[in-house]
Amino acid sequence: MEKVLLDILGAIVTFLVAFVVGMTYGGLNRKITARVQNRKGPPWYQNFIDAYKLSSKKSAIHHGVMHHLGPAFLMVTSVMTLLIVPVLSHNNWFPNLNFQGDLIFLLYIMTFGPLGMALGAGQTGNPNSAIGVTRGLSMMVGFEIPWVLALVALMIQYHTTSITGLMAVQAHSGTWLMFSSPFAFIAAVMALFGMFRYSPFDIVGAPTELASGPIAETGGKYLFVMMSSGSVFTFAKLTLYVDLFLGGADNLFILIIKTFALYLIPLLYSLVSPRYRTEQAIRWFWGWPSFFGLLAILQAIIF
Amino acid sequence: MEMIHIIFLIFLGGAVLTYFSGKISKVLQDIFFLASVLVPAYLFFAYVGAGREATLSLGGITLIWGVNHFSWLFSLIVLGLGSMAAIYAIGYMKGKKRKGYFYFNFILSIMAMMGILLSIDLISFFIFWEIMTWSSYLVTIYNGHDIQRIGIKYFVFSAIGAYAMLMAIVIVHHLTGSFLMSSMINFYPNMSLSMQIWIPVMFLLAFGVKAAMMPLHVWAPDAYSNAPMAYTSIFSGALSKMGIYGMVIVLVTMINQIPQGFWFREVIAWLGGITAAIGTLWAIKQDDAKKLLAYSSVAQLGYIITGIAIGTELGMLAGLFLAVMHALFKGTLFMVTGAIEKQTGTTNFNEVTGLIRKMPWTFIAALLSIIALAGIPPLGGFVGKWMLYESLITSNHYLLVIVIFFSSTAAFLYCYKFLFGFFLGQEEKEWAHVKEAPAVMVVPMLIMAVMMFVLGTFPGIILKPINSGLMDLGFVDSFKHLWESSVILNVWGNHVVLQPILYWIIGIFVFFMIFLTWKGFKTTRYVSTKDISSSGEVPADDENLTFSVGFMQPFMRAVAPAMRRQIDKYYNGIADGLESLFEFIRRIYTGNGQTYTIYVIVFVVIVLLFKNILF
Amino acid sequence: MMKELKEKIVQRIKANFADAAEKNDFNYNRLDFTVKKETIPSILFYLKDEMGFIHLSDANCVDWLEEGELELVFIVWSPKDKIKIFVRTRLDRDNPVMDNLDMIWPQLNTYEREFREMFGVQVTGLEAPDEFILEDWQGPPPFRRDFDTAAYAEKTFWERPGREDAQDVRETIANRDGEEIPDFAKKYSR
Amino acid sequence: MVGTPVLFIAIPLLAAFLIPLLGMIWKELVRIVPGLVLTYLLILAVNLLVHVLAHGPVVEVIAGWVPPIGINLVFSVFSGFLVTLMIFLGLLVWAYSYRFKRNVDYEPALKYFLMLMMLITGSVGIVLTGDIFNMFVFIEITSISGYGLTAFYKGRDSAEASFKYVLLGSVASTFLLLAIMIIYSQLGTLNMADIANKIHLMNPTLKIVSYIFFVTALGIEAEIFPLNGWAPDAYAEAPGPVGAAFAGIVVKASVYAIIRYTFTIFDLSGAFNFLIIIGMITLIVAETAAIRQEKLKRMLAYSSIGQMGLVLVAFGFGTEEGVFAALFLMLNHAIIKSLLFFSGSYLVYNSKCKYIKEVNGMSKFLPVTSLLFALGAFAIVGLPPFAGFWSKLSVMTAAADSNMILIMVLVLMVSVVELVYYLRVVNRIYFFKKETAIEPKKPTFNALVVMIVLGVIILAIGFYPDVVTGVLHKASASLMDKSQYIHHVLSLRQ
Amino acid sequence: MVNDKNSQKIVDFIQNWARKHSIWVLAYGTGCGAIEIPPTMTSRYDAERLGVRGAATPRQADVLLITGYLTVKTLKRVIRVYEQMQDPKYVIGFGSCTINGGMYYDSYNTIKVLDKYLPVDVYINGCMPRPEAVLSGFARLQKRIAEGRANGAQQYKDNLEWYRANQKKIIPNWIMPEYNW
Repeated sequence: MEKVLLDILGAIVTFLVAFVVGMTYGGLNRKITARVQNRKGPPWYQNFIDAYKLSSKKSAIHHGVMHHLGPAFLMVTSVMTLLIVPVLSHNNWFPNLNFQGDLIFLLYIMTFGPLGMALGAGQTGNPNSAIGVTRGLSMMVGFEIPWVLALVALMIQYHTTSITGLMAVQAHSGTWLMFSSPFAFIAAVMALFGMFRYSPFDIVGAPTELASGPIAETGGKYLFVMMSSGSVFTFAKLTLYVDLFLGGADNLFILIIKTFALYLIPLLYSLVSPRYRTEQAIRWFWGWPSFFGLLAILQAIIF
Repeated sequence: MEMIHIIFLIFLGGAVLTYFSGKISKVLQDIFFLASVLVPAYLFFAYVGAGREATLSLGGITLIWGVNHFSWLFSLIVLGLGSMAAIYAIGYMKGKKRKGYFYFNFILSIMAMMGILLSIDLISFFIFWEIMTWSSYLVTIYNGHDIQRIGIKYFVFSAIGAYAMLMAIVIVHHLTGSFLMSSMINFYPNMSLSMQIWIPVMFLLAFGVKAAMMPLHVWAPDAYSNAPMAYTSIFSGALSKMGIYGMVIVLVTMINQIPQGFWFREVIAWLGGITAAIGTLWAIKQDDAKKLLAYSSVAQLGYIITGIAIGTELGMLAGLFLAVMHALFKGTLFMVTGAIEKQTGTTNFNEVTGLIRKMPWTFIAALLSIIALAGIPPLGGFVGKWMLYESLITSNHYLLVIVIFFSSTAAFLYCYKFLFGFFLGQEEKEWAHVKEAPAVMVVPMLIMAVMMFVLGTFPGIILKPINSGLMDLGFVDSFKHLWESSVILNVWGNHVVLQPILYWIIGIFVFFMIFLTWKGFKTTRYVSTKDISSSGEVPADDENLTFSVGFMQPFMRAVAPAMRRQIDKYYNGIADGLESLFEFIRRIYTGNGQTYTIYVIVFVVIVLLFKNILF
Repeated sequence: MMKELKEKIVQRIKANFADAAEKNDFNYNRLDFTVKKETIPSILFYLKDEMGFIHLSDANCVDWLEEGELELVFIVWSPKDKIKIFVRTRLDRDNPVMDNLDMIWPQLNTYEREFREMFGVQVTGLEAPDEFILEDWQGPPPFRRDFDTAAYAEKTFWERPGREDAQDVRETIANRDGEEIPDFAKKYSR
Repeated sequence: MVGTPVLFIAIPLLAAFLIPLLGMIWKELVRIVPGLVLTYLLILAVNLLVHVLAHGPVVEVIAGWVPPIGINLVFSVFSGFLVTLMIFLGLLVWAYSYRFKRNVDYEPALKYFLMLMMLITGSVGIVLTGDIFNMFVFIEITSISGYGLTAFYKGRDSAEASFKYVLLGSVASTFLLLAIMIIYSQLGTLNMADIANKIHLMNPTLKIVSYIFFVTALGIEAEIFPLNGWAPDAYAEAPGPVGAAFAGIVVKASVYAIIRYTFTIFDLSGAFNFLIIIGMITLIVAETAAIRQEKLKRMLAYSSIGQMGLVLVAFGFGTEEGVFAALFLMLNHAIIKSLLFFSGSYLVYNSKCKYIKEVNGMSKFLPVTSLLFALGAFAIVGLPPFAGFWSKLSVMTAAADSNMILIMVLVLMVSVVELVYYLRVVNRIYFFKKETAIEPKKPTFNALVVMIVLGVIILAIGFYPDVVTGVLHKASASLMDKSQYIHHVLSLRQ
Repeated sequence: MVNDKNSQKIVDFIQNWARKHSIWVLAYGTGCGAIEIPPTMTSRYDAERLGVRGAATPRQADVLLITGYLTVKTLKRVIRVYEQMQDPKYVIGFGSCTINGGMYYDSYNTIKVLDKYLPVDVYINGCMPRPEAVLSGFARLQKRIAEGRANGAQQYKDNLEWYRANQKKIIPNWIMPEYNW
């Protein structure tokens, strides 16, 4: 019982950290984008203000139960991902659910939320939402291929399907997997572009074309939950990448440096890229990223 | 008179009684129908355990029936799903024509499947196999004359498979002098190499047809989608598993005995993987729910085939677990489709929308099955998928795992399409009158949905019989070593404890559910799906705003090159070529007496010319 | 060259349509015919099918209030000859009726809806929704010259007070907000 | 009451001649007498068969001349089984056509039953006789009544069909006579057992030539490709029950003759392979031709030819298992094909051209007939648990035991073709909408009874094949035992 | 705790502060004014530094920016969009046309006084207002929000009948769903 309580406490702490860091990254994203575009840009805490404003909206509408619960589905995914990914290597404040966190489990739980949210978006009856959802799901099939290729390469190279196992490998050998399995890293990072849905892969929620797609009917507290979930998920994904490829982190400071460095890659790429159509995006993912993924598997088999 | 005899007699007598009682009273017919499915099911589970045998001597051949743990597992699928589908069928068939015909074949199918599972000798195996084929064929063409071609395609494929099996059986009989399966298996290593290859190939042809394995799957989408839905749920859920059952026996007990077996299994595993990918891609393209589910069945059977073709313990566990799960969720999904067909009269996604508020229970069943189908935790499908990936990776099938994963991810597309097409989207005026399906249809669906949930948390419930079945086939006990009641492990020692995951998922979900519902509860309101932000436009009542035509267009464009080639076309080409050849042969009979006389003379001359060679 | 061509076209049309009153004093590549209402479909068909005037540039309506007539003008263009022809006809203003012509050029459908809505021309046989641009329109056809736009607007929509004397609002605003009007701006204020 | 084999020839022949006379007394007697005669014969045959099963073959000498000089009749298990089957089918055909053309007038019925009795007489005679010239006579009797029955409707088409039959039949007679002449010139005897005893003395070339002539002549009657040009037309144009009679009686007798020549009389080593080859070709050509037919009876005719091809293949294995399979196949074919002809002719009763498409949607009007037709179709393609399955299984087993893998593949592939065309018809009956304005004809009571009896037999054999397998095993054993046959016949000399 | 007046004040203050600094704008580009929005948002004037940001749909938006004249036909849509927005919400009338009809003062189909139909919180005058003016308008709106005076939505809710009457006067065929909160 005590363990469960501690777990819950740890989960709350982790959630808060992830929320703050993720929101900050979102704000920094806007700031950096503005600076690149020669603007002053909003303050770095702009996302917090937006989130608070959304949560304090006096009214909200929904189109039915699934729409009502869609954000909850999304949140489950974010939090579960966060809880399964080991945040810090040796720290009792983040005990989480490290049950030898399994990569395959992660791959599937990460699709739970999008599907739930897609159901919510579907129930709105807004055609734009449905179009956005189909684009999002299609794109997901696109980037999952290099991502899985990279993960399978890691799994077969190091004979483990758990994140902690891979972290242990890095701790033991002293080299980050990013250097010992470079192709897997490249493929995984390219897949990350798709996961973040930043430009050029932002056709899912194209604001002017689709009226922001899946969330077209969502406002107020629902949007708030989605926004926080997105922030948490951003942090969780970045932490996962850091754990897998960058050797994990011993304390929060290093973690933030590493995650932010990683975050800059898709962010900066997005700033100089126009938008792909869905099928172009899918083919892009099945092109070079998958090629690197196959190279990674080859490397894993040979070495 | 063994209990097995009694069970078969009840099936047979029940089928006939059901057929004829329809002339007296429809209610009586329903009662007879239910009884002749449920009573044998009860008798089987209550009185027939592993090790029971019964014999019957026919035509100089002794037919032997018996149960082992492995066939007991499949009997669970057949009778469990069969009972559910039977209850469902009562509601589904209400008010339809030719009920007796349907019930008769339904019962016979179940009897045939049980017969296949209980058969110890090959002849009764074949007999029941053929009975299963024709009874399912008769149900497939239940819906009328438009599907004559489809039915014949199904029957021809089945017949080719079955005849290949018959050949194998008689060759085995020639070689061993016995029709017993065990003697075939024991004699297998002593056969010549060509026989070692051909006999499994011929068996696999039969099983591959039923299990809809590429490239023998072309009948499946049409047949599954055109049979009445109450039947399709066992057609896809249980009947296809007979192919899996046979495959397991052939692959595990026979092929494993020879060194070349590795390549065999490799080929089958890849065929399974390709089946999964192709089935998934085609499922995404479909606009009709039945078609979609049919292709999806093909894809899911591909996973199962891959799992059992890998042949490791974990692979077998995965394949068989997925087989059970597939029976559950695909059975439910076909029932859902049937319920919607019953209530609305169509199953086309482009026509039906927004039923979620009209058919909530059906939606819940569909949602749970879809989550299980997609392999998303915490439902049962995930456990199977997890084991499948683990087994693929640990047995060094690196590219296959990518293929499987691709199809599994792409499956989300059709999963979503199914849910969206029927339940979500605009609530159109056209369907305002739709009511929830009657309880007799909804309850079986919900029972199965709950089963999926339970199996996701406690996979041990079903892994236990699977394990004992596998031990019957010669595998070592994998309890504690690969699985526990709610834990699954892999050979590297990584394990997933499913219960805490479930609790966490439910806990977080409930928390945010409460958060969303409670926060500003009074100002949260429901608005109709006509009240959407479509650039300020107010859609009229009869204006259909639902987006469903060309639903997955972008994805289809991306994969268009892969879908240009259809195996169907090649088969059609062969069929057309044969028909014209037959037409040519037919023209030998010119209808002219003089020609015929010339034939006689020519025959005599030719035979006389070649007499030294002939005699 | 151009003159000969135009002459030829005029001859052909005169030969076929006796009532076509021609006005041919333009220097440009332009011809002008006025015909009776009944001749309109046949002449348009003839121009399109026989003489290569396959393009409909415009169709318009002119309100001749003083003469009590509405004039329809169809402008067709021949890409081959590079000549445009105005075909005019007059309708009775009190009872303007014309035949549906969108089988000649489908795009005429749109113009006909405009005639109907803006000029009150009855187009017999036109299949199109009733409303074109004006939703919920209650007044008379607004493009007729006897339609008093200002009066209608005044009657239907509110007028903001202060508008009528056309006074410069900037001073008011400046006063209200305590701002100084810059020197350069003062010359614009009255 | 154990009769003698001669009764099987004498009684129906007598009845055939008496029918016109009796008809003068009371017209209805024309219809009744054949039935009584056939019933009596059936009882006789069953009794004799039981006797033969217990005590060995009965050989009867006609007119006191002992073999090899005189004519003898042999009622072994094999021939007895076939005789019983034929008479049983004859009875069914009679029962089916009892009210046949009743309302027209007396003359057709007279001719019909007369010729039917002659047909049965001839066929039974072929099977029972032990003398090759006598066999020739019986074949002529059979053929001539066959010509008459084919031309029964007196239309242009039936006359043409009958003429083709006559044409080929006369060719057959010629070849048969030639063959008999060769044998008689070489061996100086016409008795089968005697020939079999002396066959090694014969000039090998002439032996082969005579065998070829025999097979050609009998092959025309037994519908072997390419000698069977008459058959589709004759089946299609003759009345429905006659088709059944052809398939169940005439063809069986001819096949019996071929088998008797191949197994007992000649000792040619290549003959079995020859049977397999021509049987295989017949099977393939007939079944593939059947799939493209537009007329129902024509389709059934081709199917019947194909089945006979399969029977020859099974005989061609030359093993006891093969013979057993062939006999089983003959039995099933006789029963099932009769059912198909019986029910099929009601499905297209009133249509002019008997097109397959005219059976569309008949199940609504003729439920029982349709069901029985479907049962027959399922049974003949060999689906368990119907009768056809067991014969197919035994054919396959026999083939496997003879190591004839290629034959198995071909036979099974052809079975798929067979399946397709039968299913097409069944689907049309059940699932197509009735388009043509043809008025369906309700089957008469006696026809219905006959069809149901056949259906019950099919189901009985299917569910419990042991009812016939015992007899069949004995029959095949008796055929295989050549020396016993010779011994039984020639022992009468002493 | 929420009932406590002082704490309510604090909460209000924080909420208004957040609302003030996070303005999501739905620009309803009915007239020529739409062309002034891109410069306002992009590098030259950069409205995002004030927290102003475009919203794609009315469900997410805080401010409805009506850029230019409204015909009867577009008014219908604008009312619809406004009613779909979530509370609290504000309206900015942009350009002379929304104030008094501007150059369309005597047009037969253009409404001239927007605040008869929708509760306008801030008007930005000019024909066209330049981006500076737009920014000034946003600043004014922020000021009003911070002071708690930007209560157009409340006003609309309270006087719904009056607004409805006005709207229905020029839109006789009223087919829109009722505004139900």
